[in-house]
Amino acid sequence: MIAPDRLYDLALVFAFAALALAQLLAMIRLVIGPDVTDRILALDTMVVDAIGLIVLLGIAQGTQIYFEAALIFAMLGFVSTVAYARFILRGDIIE
Amino acid sequence: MTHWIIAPVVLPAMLAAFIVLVVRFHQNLSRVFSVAGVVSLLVIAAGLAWQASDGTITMYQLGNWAAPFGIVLVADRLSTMMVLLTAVLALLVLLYAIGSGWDRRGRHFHSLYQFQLMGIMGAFLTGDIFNLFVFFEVLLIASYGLMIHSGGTRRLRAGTQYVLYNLLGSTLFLFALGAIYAETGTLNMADLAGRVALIDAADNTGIRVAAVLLLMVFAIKAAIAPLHFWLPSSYAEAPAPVAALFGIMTKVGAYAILRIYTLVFPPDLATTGGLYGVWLLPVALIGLAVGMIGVLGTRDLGRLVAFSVIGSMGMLMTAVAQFTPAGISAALYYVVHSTLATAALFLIVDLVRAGRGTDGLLLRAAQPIPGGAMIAALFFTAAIAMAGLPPLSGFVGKLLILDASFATPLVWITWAVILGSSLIAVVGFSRAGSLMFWKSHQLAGEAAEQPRPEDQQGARDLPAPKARIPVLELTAVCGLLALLVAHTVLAGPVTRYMEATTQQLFAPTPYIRAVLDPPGKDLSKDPHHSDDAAAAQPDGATGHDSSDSKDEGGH
Amino acid sequence: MSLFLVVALPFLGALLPGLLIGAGRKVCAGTTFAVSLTALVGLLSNLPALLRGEVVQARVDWLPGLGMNMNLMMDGLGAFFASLILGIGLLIIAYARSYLSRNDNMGEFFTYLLLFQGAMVGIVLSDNVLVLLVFWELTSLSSFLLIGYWKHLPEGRQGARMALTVTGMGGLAMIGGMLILGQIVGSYDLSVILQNRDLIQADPLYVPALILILLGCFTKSAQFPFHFWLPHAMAAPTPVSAYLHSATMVKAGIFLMARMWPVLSGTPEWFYIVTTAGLITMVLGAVIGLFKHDLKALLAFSTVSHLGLITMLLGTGTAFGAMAAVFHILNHATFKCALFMTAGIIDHEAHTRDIRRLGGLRHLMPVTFVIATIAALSMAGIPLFNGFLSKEMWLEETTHTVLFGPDWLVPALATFGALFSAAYSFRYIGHVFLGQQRDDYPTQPHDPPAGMWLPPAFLTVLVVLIGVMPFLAEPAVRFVTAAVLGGAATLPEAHIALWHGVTPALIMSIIAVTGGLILLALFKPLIRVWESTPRPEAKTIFEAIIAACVRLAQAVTHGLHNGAFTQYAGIFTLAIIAAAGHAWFTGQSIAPSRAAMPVHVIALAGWLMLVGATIFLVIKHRDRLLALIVMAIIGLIVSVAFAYFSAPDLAMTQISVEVVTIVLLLLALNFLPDQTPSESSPVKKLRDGIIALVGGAAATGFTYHLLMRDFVSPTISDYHLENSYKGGGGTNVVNVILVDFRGFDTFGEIIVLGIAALVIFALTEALLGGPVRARLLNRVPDKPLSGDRHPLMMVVLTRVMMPVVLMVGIYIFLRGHNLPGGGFIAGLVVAIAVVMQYMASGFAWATERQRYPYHGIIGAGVLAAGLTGIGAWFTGNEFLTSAFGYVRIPPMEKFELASAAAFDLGVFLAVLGAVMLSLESFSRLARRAQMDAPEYAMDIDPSREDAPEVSDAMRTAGMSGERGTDRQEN
Amino acid sequence: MTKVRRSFLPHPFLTTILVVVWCLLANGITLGTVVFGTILGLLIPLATAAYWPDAPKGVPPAKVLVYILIVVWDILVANVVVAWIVLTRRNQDMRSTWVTVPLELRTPEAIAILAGTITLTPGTVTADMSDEGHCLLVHALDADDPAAVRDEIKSRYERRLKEIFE
Amino acid sequence: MTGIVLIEIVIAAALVVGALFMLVGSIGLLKLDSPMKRLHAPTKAATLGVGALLAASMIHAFAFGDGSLKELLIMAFLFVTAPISANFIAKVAIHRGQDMPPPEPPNDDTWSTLDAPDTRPGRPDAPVEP
Amino acid sequence: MELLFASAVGVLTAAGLYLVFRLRTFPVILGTSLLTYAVNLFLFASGRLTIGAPPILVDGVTRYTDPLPQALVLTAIVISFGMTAVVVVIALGAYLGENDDRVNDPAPDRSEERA
Ligand code: NA
Ligand code: NA
Repeated sequence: MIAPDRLYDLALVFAFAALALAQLLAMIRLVIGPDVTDRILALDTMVVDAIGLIVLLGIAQGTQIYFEAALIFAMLGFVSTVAYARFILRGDIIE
Repeated sequence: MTHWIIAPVVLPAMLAAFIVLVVRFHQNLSRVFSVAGVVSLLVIAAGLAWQASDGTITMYQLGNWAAPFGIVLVADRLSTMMVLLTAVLALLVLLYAIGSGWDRRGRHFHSLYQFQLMGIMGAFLTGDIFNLFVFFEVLLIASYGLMIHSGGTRRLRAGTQYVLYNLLGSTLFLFALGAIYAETGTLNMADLAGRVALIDAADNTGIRVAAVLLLMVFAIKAAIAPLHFWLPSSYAEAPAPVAALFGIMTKVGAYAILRIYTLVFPPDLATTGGLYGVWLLPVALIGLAVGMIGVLGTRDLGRLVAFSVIGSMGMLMTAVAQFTPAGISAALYYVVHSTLATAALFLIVDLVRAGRGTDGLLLRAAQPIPGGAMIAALFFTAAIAMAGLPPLSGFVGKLLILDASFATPLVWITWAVILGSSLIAVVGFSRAGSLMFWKSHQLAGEAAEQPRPEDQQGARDLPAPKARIPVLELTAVCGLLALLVAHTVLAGPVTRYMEATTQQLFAPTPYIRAVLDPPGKDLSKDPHHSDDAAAAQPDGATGHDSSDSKDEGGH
Repeated sequence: MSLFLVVALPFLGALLPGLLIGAGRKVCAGTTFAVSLTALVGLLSNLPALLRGEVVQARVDWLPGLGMNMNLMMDGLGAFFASLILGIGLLIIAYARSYLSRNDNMGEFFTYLLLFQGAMVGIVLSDNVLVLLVFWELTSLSSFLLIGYWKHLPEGRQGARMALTVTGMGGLAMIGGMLILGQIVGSYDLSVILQNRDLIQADPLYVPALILILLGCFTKSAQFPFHFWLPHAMAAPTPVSAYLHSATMVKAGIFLMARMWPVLSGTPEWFYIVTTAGLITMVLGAVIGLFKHDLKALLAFSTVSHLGLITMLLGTGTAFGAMAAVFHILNHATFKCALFMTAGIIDHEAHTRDIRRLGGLRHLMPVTFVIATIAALSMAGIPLFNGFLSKEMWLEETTHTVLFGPDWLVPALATFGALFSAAYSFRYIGHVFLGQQRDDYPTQPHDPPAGMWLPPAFLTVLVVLIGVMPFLAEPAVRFVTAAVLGGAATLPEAHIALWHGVTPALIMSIIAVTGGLILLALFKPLIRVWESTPRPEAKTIFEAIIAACVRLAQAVTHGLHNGAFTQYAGIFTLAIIAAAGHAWFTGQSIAPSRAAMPVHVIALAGWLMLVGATIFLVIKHRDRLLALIVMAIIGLIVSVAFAYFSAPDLAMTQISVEVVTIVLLLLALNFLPDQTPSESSPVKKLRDGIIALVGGAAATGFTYHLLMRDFVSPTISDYHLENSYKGGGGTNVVNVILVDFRGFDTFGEIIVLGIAALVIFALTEALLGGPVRARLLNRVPDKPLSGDRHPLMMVVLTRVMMPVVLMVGIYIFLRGHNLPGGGFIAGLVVAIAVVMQYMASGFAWATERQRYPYHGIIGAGVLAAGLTGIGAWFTGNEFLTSAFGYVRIPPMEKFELASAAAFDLGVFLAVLGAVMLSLESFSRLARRAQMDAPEYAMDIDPSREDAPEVSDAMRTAGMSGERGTDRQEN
Repeated sequence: MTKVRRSFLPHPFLTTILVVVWCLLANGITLGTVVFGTILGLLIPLATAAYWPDAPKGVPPAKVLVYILIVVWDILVANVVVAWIVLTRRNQDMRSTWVTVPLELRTPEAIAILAGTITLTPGTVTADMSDEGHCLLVHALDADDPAAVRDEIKSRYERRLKEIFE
Repeated sequence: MTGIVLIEIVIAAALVVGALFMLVGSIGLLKLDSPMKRLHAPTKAATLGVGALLAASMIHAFAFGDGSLKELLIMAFLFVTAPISANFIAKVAIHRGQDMPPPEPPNDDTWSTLDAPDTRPGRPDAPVEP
Repeated sequence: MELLFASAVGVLTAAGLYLVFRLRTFPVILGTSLLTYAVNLFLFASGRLTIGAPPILVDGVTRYTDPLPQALVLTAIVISFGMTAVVVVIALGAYLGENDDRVNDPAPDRSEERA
């Protein structure tokens, strides 16, 4: 039986590793594409994963300081996904 | 405490913002405010220069934070001289811009002009190296706007390259600053001087690279070969008043070299000793040669002047690179000369451009232009100055530099390049002048079909087409030339001033003391609390340490 | 009269002709004459003192630091030359008054002439070699203007440029020489230099100085091999040729050799260089002169020849030679000037200077004939004319001169030259005036008005007077010679006399005159031989050299500055790598002082992603949209890295800026091609790749080096951490640094942003006002477009999200002083909120509902920040000094009020305004023809069931109705 | 009266959301926070009123709460289901298909919520809307019967939304 | 003490669940074979993944810090924006014909994305002859 | 960790330089952006790398990372954003004028153009 505090640390390590792997897999999708649709999707995923990472960072360091950063990532990730999509759909993203 | 030091920075900035906010739709009001601002700037600059002329070094702590923790401005002889030179140039060029109507050919000319001045003034006055970067960026971005003022594909194309090149330069500047901070842990120039000296000579690679990277940054600004490539097209394509004002921008680079490499990395410093001495003089000479070869090799009058700027910067750096008192005071004399001469030439070339219309500035004959004799005479005068022929200040400057180079090991090469490139410049300028101004008479004569040259009566002095007399433009040009004459006639007192300035540069202790150890500053008294607030809240901030910081952290 | 005034008068007077030309030619010429006359009188007023044995001086400091002072002195030599310059100047002015035609700009001419005169007087009266150089170059410049005076003549322009180039080159060389002399002696004062013969001649730099100074003299005085410019300067109006190219300017080199004679002469170097050059020049000029058909060209080569003669005399280094030189300078000035004037008269009257079209003029122009004959005979060296006397002295001197071994060489060559000299002199008389009168002159010639013949007549009177009564001139010559010798040699005993008995010189003279007559008799066959002989044409060679130089300059200039940014950037990179590498490898370093941090799994993944994305970007950069997507990913990783390395503010800033940048780039990409063509060859790619990798390796190494070392001294940021709360009232130290410790940086930074927006706006205006406008309006999208510009879901979401995001922006602004955030990030967040609205319903729709001018927001932001800074002045503090305190408004808890917040508000506004103005500008570019602002927020709205498609009628109705009622009640 | 209210409180619901958001941001419910949040909650909708010209009529809070709970539950289940499918099912075994959902809803806000709900819940993504807004295009990751999916959407979500909004 | 242990276990569980869901999202992104299928994985799994992590963060804050509900805001944000992002990406997929063509809408002409603007004069996207 | 960081700076620098050497303005601008990333990271690192010590003052905490480089990088990010925006629009203007987005100017001396 693993000690509970050890379990917590392990969970953190696991979470970091899983997120790192998730990011790398998304990165692979970005590289292989094949279409720009997939790449936008990969970017969108990576932004969400990055938010997860920042949250993890906050938990690991026991601080709330990164909260606004995560919030802004969420806002801006959305805006950039829409911007790329609008570019493909309409060319002019703010027409 | 005097707030005058900061006026050359804040006044143009506030004025520019005011013009953007309030009078951007009123061209005439913009002009009035712009001129009034520059005139005030000139008065303030003269006051500062006068104040510094007895060797006083004035320091200004922004935000009342002591150096090296906050940013300081420092007014010594060198910086105030540059500020004054900028103000003088700015006024004359502004008159030209208004007279020629250049300011109306695009939007926001006056705001950008004021911001440009703010950047230049800040760069001359700041005593903090990162703040210098910020002011470089201010003056650069304003220069981008001014350079592409009124648009046009050719100008935009040149502008793209100009901006891209300077983006590389700015990147390099940041690399250098990062290295300097990583090595010394400070950004204040006076503080740097002390800390660089502390660096262990056995572990000096970092600071050496930093010193060289920084020098390269300034070399870009100063258009020293082989980092001058941004200059020809951007100066040639820039609107004339802008190009004329840009005359001072290359000097910002030279100023920064003078400042940093006498204060922070002086030539006798062991850590960085013998570092740039090896190649700065050769590259300065290469720049001089390349510039003057360009004067001969170009096919366009605008580019010709641009190349002469490169040449004159090479000449200037030849003097600076010696890092001797004689060399640097010669360089300072040459700075003033070259700034005024460059500006005059760009403005005169614009008069030619305006007269030639569609014929442009390509070096070839065209029909005589209105007021051609007058413009030719002005060009001749300015070209004499630029080529360093007597009797104008270019010659005096050249003699000073030649005389100073006698002390360097490379004296013969230096002399050969200086004199040889002078000759090339003479040939280039005379060729251009005779093509642009004299050959038009032949064209006119051929048009009149006179068989024998000496009988080409009609061709000798054609009645020039009537045109508006460009009063403001001529005022500006003649003003610049008159200043050149004054610079020549008063060479004695001027060089005495420059020698004293050089002495101040070579004995930086008063500078460092003025910045780091200012007299009459009581650092124990903390000014950063308004008395009212402290009184209203006796348990408030005054006595706080960081232990109860969380209380106020809400919003 | 002070020497200053004598020198200054012509310069000051130069202003008058140009101004007075309006008052008429007579006034103009009269004024010029009066100026010269006054200067001459002023000069002569100093004669008594001079004759008393004093050296007249005038000194004023100009640039004492350099030793360049306006010191003037007049000794015999100076007085002699100055009188010559001013005296002949008077004659030239009188002559030119008649010579110049009504269509010549006389004011301009006399202005240049007086400038030249002043410069010449300056040269001969200078007591400071640097000042002398000033005047020296001024003669080059003024003569450039005078030679090119007839701007319509290509020969004039070319001649002027050639003269300027050659004499300018000499002048530049002389600068070097004079500076060396000054360095040797320790003073640039001529009177001091002249005292130091031994010092100078013993110095190792004597020879370079000598060569450099002689280069100046030879070019100015048209000595071989620089003689070729002088004939081409003959394109100038004849008064110019007479003045500059016979009497004065070309004598400046001679003058200087005479001036420096005491210190430079007497060495083998001096002797061989000067004598040889003089002798060659003398012979060459004489031979070529004979075969020239243009009167002025003949005279020009004759001048070259005579200058060679004088040079040779100075070169011998003997006192007698110097005396002969002085005497010949005087004589040559008189007869040659007169001859040029007669040539001008003939040209003026007969409208040709071609000897082949002349002849028999003696009956038509008797006065001219007499003048020309006397002067030409003097030139030929016929007794009773002054030329004979000095030529005899020269021939005498040659017999004592031994060059390169054989003692007959110099006399023989001299006789040979003298023979040709006599021949061309006779030709000038014979082929122009004698012989058959012709009926095919271009115009029927006759004697000119008195104004034109009186000046040369006056000179011929001198020719005869000196020729017959040499004792009149002898005291002056001896006086001047004494000045030349300057104590370096004693004045020779010899006297100037018509008859010295049968000397070798006399025999040589007889041979020369007889031979000259024979040569002229054989002229026809000789000219055929001459013209069939191939010989180098100096002008062609010179022009070829210049053209080659220009081509070389063009090749260098265009090769280096070829407009290729790619090349510039490559050179930039290599230069930096080289310089930094030099600094690195000449420095020393010791082992790292810090231990490396362990690598965390997430850091490794981040590194892999960053490197992977970057490489992928490089590989796929030609797909521009893909490149932008990858850029966003790199930005994302960098932001996360900032957060990871304890920089939450940076993470937030980086990601916000990233998104705004991407939006701007996407807006731009809409106009640009979607693909970058592959243009570089594999070799170029490899080259670029190698440079890039070297740069990257250098960056890696340097970064690693710095990261592994501790600070040498504690950093200043310890103070910031310590005082952020106490002195700055905030716990977010980064923000306190930004708005307080280094608020001035931030002030500059928001100005940069504001300027950026203004530039973008101004450029958009310029584009829309220019030829690009039509193209923009009629642009066809370059790819298929989808329907549904403003999707329902997005619009609905934005209605809720934008206010929330605005609130987040306000929150981030307010907390920035104590926690991550601040005005800058808040500005970007709010800007992005507005961008969301733009993306939902379109720019036009959103802008119609929003009327804050973005210019105003920028201006207000900068003013707010600046005024906050200025506010500190009123409490007696420095710009940007902050103040803060804690306020409690019951019943709320206390909160902080800081002036830094007002500054941050300025930052906020400037950032917001700048971003929005930039977006607005892009959007204006994107507006195509017939694109109207939509009436509705969303394209498809089922609740708007029976509303027809967007139509103009509805549009108008909608506009007139209550704005915003875009849905029927249902 | 309504007009007066609209002129200073255009979107009471939005104001409520904003006050809650402010309290969440400030991380506490103190008097100062609430007062300040309310001020902002009133000012911001006023400043942005032009962008949301017309709000839907008032919504019954109880029904909204029920709807939210259902959706949250569905999301939890959906995620597990989708995760299971993603991890276990081979691509060719997935019966992914398009589903068209004819709409009875007309209020844009309601349609948007429906579309969002579809995307957030089991194996379905709202892909598009028909050109006049009467139909949603939904993509199902693994569905034997598109009609069943459509019916479930209509009965489980659209019906409730129609009750809330119309 | 046991309370803290319990909380740590809860946090650990939330962390593991959240991380797993995010990983599954990325696995799906990589594994699934058509753009529309791929769209399902990350937009769903990632939202719940971040949600669980945020829940862990909240619990952590309440247990060891000042307590915080801010995370709800991020969660709300992601939940609200994810469908819109998905909608746009799906539109891109449809527009670019990346998946099987959608069926005709039963009661309208076509799907809005496919309602490509025509180029007839007077229409917003129509070019104008110069 | 330091080596990872340093090599990341190096990779960004190399990629940035490579793109700067391309022939069209668009990749060149991307290249300058990459260089900006590189230099911002470098400048950031001049305070040395620290994990878990953001410079936000908290009671009882004494370990903070160096805040000054962060402030400098913030300034640098903002400035380079302004610069990028300007160069994008200038390059766009040049492209719209000539329908050519080459970064190299074939006729800087204008002789060919006029000939
Ligand atoms: Na002769
Ligand atoms: Na495009």
